[in-house]
Amino acid sequence: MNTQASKKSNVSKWLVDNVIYVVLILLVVGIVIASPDFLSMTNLINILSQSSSRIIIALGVAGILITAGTDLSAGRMVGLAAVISASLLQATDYAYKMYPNLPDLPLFVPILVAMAATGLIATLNGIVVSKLHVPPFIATLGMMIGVYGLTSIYFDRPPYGAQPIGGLSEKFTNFAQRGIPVGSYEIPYLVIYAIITTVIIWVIWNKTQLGKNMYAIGGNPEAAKVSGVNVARNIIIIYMIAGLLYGFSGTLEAGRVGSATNNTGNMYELDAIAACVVGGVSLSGGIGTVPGVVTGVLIFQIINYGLAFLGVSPYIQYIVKGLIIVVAVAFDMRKHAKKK
Amino acid sequence: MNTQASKKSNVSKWLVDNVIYVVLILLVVGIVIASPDFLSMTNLINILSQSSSRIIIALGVAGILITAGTDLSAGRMVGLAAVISASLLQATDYAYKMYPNLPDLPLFVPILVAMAATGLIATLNGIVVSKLHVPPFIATLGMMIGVYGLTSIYFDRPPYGAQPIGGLSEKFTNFAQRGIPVGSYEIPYLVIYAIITTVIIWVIWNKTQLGKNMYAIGGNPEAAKVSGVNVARNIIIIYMIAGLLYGFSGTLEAGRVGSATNNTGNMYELDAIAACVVGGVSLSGGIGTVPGVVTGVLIFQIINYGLAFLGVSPYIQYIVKGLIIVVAVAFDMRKHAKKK
Amino acid sequence: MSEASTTNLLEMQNITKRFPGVIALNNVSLKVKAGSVHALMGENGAGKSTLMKCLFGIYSMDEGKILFEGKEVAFTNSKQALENGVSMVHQELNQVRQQNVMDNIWLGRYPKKSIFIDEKKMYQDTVAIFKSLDINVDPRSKVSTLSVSEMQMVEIAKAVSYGSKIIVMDEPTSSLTENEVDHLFKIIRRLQSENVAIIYISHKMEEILKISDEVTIMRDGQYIATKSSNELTTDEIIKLMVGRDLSQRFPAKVNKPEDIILKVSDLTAETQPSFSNVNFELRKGEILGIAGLVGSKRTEVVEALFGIRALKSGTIELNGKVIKNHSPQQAIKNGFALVTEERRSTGIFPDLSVSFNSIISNMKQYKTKSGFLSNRKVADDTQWVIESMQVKTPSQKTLIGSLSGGNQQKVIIGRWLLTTPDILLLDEPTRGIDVGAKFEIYQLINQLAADGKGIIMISSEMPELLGVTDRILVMSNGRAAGIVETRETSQEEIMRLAALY
Amino acid sequence: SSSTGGTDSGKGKDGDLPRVGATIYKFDDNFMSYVRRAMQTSAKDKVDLMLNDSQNDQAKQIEQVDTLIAKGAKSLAINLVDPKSAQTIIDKAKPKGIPVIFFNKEPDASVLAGYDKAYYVGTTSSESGVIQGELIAKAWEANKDKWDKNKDGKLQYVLLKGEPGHPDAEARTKFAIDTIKAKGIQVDELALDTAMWDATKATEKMDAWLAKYSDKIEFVIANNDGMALGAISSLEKAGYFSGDKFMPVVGVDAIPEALEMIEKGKMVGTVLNDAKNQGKATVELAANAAKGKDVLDGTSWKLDDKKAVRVPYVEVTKDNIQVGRDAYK
Ligand SMILES: Nc1ncnc2c1ncn2[C@@H]1O[C@H](COP(=O)(O)OP(=O)(O)OP(=O)(O)O)[C@@H](O)[C@H]1O
Ligand SMILES: Nc1ncnc2c1ncn2[C@@H]1O[C@H](COP(=O)(O)OP(=O)(O)OP(=O)(O)O)[C@@H](O)[C@H]1O
Ligand SMILES: [Mg+2]
Ligand SMILES: [Mg+2]
Repeated sequence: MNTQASKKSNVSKWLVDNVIYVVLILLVVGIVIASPDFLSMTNLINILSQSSSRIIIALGVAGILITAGTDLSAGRMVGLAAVISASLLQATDYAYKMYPNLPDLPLFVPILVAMAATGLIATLNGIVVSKLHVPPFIATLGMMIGVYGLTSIYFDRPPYGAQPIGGLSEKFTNFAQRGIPVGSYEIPYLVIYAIITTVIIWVIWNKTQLGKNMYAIGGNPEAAKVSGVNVARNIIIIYMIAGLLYGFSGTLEAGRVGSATNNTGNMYELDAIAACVVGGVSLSGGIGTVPGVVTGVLIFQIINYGLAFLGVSPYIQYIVKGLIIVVAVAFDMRKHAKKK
Repeated sequence: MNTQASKKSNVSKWLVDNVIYVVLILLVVGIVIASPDFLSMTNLINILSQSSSRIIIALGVAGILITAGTDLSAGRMVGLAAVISASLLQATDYAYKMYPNLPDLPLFVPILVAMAATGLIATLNGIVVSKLHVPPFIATLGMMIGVYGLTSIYFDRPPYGAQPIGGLSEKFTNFAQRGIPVGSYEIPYLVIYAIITTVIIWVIWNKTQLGKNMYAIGGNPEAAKVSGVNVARNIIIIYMIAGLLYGFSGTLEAGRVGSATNNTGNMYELDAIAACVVGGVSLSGGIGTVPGVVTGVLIFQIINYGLAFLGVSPYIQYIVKGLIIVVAVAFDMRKHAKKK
Repeated sequence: MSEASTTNLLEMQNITKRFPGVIALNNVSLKVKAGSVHALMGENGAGKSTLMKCLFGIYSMDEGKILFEGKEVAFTNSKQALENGVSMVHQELNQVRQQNVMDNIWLGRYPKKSIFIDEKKMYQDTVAIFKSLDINVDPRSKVSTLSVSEMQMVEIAKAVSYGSKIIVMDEPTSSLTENEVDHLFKIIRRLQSENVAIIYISHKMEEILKISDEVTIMRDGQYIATKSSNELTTDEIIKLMVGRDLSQRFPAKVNKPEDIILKVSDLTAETQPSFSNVNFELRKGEILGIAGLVGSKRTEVVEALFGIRALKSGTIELNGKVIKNHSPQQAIKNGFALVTEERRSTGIFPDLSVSFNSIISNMKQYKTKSGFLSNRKVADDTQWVIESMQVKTPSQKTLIGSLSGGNQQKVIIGRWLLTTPDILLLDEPTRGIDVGAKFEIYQLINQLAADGKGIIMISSEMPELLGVTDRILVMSNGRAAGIVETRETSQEEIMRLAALY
Repeated sequence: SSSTGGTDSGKGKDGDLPRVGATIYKFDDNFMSYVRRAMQTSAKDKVDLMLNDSQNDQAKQIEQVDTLIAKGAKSLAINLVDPKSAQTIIDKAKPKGIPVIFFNKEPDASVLAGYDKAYYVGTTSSESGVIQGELIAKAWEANKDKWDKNKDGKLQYVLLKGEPGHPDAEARTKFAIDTIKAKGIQVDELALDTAMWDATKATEKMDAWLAKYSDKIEFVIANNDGMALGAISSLEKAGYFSGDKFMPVVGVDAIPEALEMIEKGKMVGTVLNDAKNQGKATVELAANAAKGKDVLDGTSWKLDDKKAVRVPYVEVTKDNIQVGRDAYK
């Protein structure tokens, strides 16, 4: 009797603790019931590849959230990186090149330039937050507005003015659009980049001092300081890493879409933050895991993809999406329900 | 000697404690130096009337922020209210009426209907936050997405589809666009509505139990709970009041602009939250004053208006705006800098 | 002791309360007579606070029933408890720091004039309460500007102001000085004369015997015994609590002070009012106590040594060399460690595990050659902390926030011991810790000193200072009033010095 | 139910019809909402039209194309968010041999040329600007004596721009002004600022400009009617359109409210994009393509040398207001 009861309570405890994975599964089951042909390799690959660049962004944002910060400028940085990398990787024979005389650059140069730019900007965010003690919401809101101005200035220039930057070199689009053939399918490179990034971030969070410090700072900044953590330096590094991730993700976006404008990435931060919270990251800091974040993004993407696949009318999609987010988190909150 | 020193330190303490008012003055002085004709009655009236509906929104958001909540759905609720009230107040002889057979309604009916709708939605936010313990960020993000869907469905309908709802009755536009003549100028009604709202909110925050509870809940929810405060009920009422304010503000927006779309109000919440923070409201709850919020909104509006008035290039405007926000708050933070 | 009536005002019968993974209360009973002071005792984590939270409607119990004035009650929230004549001084200070004192006192029951709050009445009533309780705090000052002990007194005044029939006081004296404790006792006596019952939780034996009429003892979530205080001695209580004999309160001293390792000269803080011109020396293997009234800036002195607080002037010499501690990192590098006074705000990471809380200051030790942290070393060190500090925790992964206060404190001391410091700064290290654990901590301190570490220990408990230290620095109003040899001094001399300036 | 739901999961009576996947760059764009309606009307009983809202986000659109292909679309009707992304969409469709009809936003000619099953239905982006410019020039020449307030023979204008970088905003801004100049009229730009297509922002920008330039402004040019309406609201507040205080305002789109303003004399004119025919042509081409027929089969449309069906813009002023009215019938 007793062991059975405790087994049962163990299962229900596991369910409560892992609600988001349950939500993920329920979602898929629900969609499959509504439309059995949802269960196909193509859909799986589509969802994974669509989630990839979002996972990379979300992992950057999540680190910042865990330090009890936030980053509203993430989306705009993605846009900046997209515009920079696209402008440096237009096909040499394309008629409307931003830099008509630019030679064909090796792929890694524009990626590094874009990552350097966003890394720098994010570092500035970190400095403003940790040294000037500006609340992260405001620091990054200011940055979000400022970076948009900056991107627009870079983007809207002679000779062709504010034109979407297209005509990307094949090398670049292949990098983001192709994949490794496996049987009759292709595993998109995007998915592989996302996996590699996820592993790296997992190691940083779990196996390095920086990771532990990140949790400490978010959990109790005063205690972290007294415990000998250099709070400011660690915060700056966490923001910087996020910036590098945005930069990488931005180049992937440009490659994936085949063009970039100053509007690329707009509002990505909201999706990223929401996905993190759905994935169990606490907005008050100190709590969050890599698998949780990845699951949060997947849940979002399955909602997006699934609703479109089911052919739900676009406006209804908004309502359903809003509802699912709230309900998923409401269930997840039950594990924190301390009282009673 | 001593008294002089202490006088001096009093002045500098006052400056530090009231940084936002200083920022406000510096901003005006800066713009006037760049363009002396900025100093005119017309500009003053313009800025005040443009700030009016924003002040009303910001006061709603501020109450929620003080309870350590947030409201991302504010802007979308403004949009819903704008669309509802506009649809009910089209001139009877307008050719493209949403409800061709609707009689001429008295002004207060559509205002009340709009306020009831947003009040209800906001109450739902409050319930989700306080009863289901969904973090306010997610609860209101879900609502923001959902309300947009709802507004779009209401808006994008036969006979005319997704068209701005215009042709508002003169009664309505007068209500939002006219004013009381004073000398050769007109004090816009908008400003008067904003002042009345501000006074009411000030009284609620400072003179009623609800107000004190609001601060207590934001400052230390545990303390409030063990002292017998019905935390959930108070939170719900605070959200509801915010909803009513959004509703009122939404009708003013429709009247002021003379039309409404499902995109009216988009992103107003970000501006409102930012204005609150600039005005000294703490995002972690428990801190904030009505004059601070009003000043925060004015600072934002002076930046917006001033930069447009100076004819600063649009892209540079973004950069300057981002910069001013961060710098203003960075200065303001110095008052919290615990000196050790 | 006053004559307590014989009827039971409160009966808690067979209360059981489970948390995920722990049975916090197992069939516990408690009977409290009207007009009596009933002490509730037990080690850290015994379940005292949990029992009171069940009474007060903060937790709902899984089994059992509560009779109050003969009627069965089950408060589902604090408001009901307060309205029915039960009030409580909470173990963790529960105040809205951004608001002022009177806002806090009347929170949840503001006096009103029509729909508005009657500020004038609020002020007058607060003044009246403070006057009757002889508390000297401005009702209009912000709580965040009060000292910890003033906050504590305001909490007590608030609980009293409900005019309840029973008042629970969960470690009310943890941050009070002797004078204030006496003050509190006067208040309790008066309440008792008004037939109010008090449930009094404390780890301070002297207080218990002095104030209480009856004592209920708990251990590991279970009820052990209820006895009249007249029949009890300190040793008996300890035996019941710990489950074994603990013949001495303080372990025998084994350390021997050697050469001077730390010399502090003319230390003055940058932002005044604070300490000024503080001089002292610390020897290897020595335990130096710091005594003083609350507010005498003891904390600030150790904070300055640890690099948290800026100095205007003065030097710190370590082994004859002048050093500068501008930040905790520097201090740690120089072999300092600091166990802070306010566990909750500057000690624990409540949402993180016991393991994390143990190793956070010692991270460099766990780096392997590849630069990553070694799970095994982390687990080993956590285990060392749990075992050597005797931390009661279900596992290394348990969130520290769900441990009892005393166990949290042990983890933090363990955290710092892992860094193998040369100089250990302990600010009220035994605050809120039960006698058994205290003894263990004293032993540890002794052992560390015997191993050649220099230890500075701030304490407001005089017996502790006299029992553990070698010398005592007495602070008075930010200045060093004198340094005394522990063996040759007395409580009276220390009190005299503490009041010198 | 509402007209917004266009998509069907493929069950029911549409099940046997060929599937056409369509994306609209932004569902609630007032012009596209008409195109959408026309598309739905034309699709009835002809094809199973799967409509998607790309929410003004090209990345989202790319993803929707993936979904549509996964759902078995036989042809695609794509209203690009960002015209330079056409290649990416073709790269997805081409390996599966799915024909693509781009509409409303024109891809580069070279991209269209690169895939034999790619076509375009719509206007030339620059045309709305050109027509707006012509309209302005015509009106200015006719009313010069009244409107040229400072009598310097130059047209002092303020311009409300849409979202910077948006192809329409850029094209309309450039070509409207270029056209005016090409007609030999000298212009002076007093102010140019973005109001992000938004009426509220337009009102506020106009407030500031009126305060600064007051009667120096001789013309208000807006990239769309929404912003024009916002400007009118500000102008009314400043006392325009009552008595003989007047300000010429022009927009683009010919939304009902703008027609009303034109009729009331508060707006000089606007530019009508022919939604009905764009939607109709798009669906007809897409339906033919889905069935594997020649895209023009059984229709009256003509392809130009760039594989494009051109649906012209129309200028709307008080004189031909009925043209605008008819668009909403
Ligand atoms: N919210 C909670 N969740 C899980 N476990 C809890 C919670 N609150 C208390 N416990 C556990 O219940 C037990 C009793 O804790 P309680 O705080 O009542 O002890 P205590 O006797 O008051 O100790 P102390 O003297 O240290 O205050 C402990 O094992 C503690 O870890
Ligand atoms: N007005 C205040 N505002 C904020 N913090 C304060 C204030 N006064 C004191 N503190 C904090 O309270 C703690 C105790 O202060 P202080 O050093 O004056 O007392 P102490 O002699 O160490 O007393 P105790 O032994 O109780 O710690 C310090 O950490 C100090 O920073
Ligand atoms: Mg306790
Ligand atoms: Mg202290």
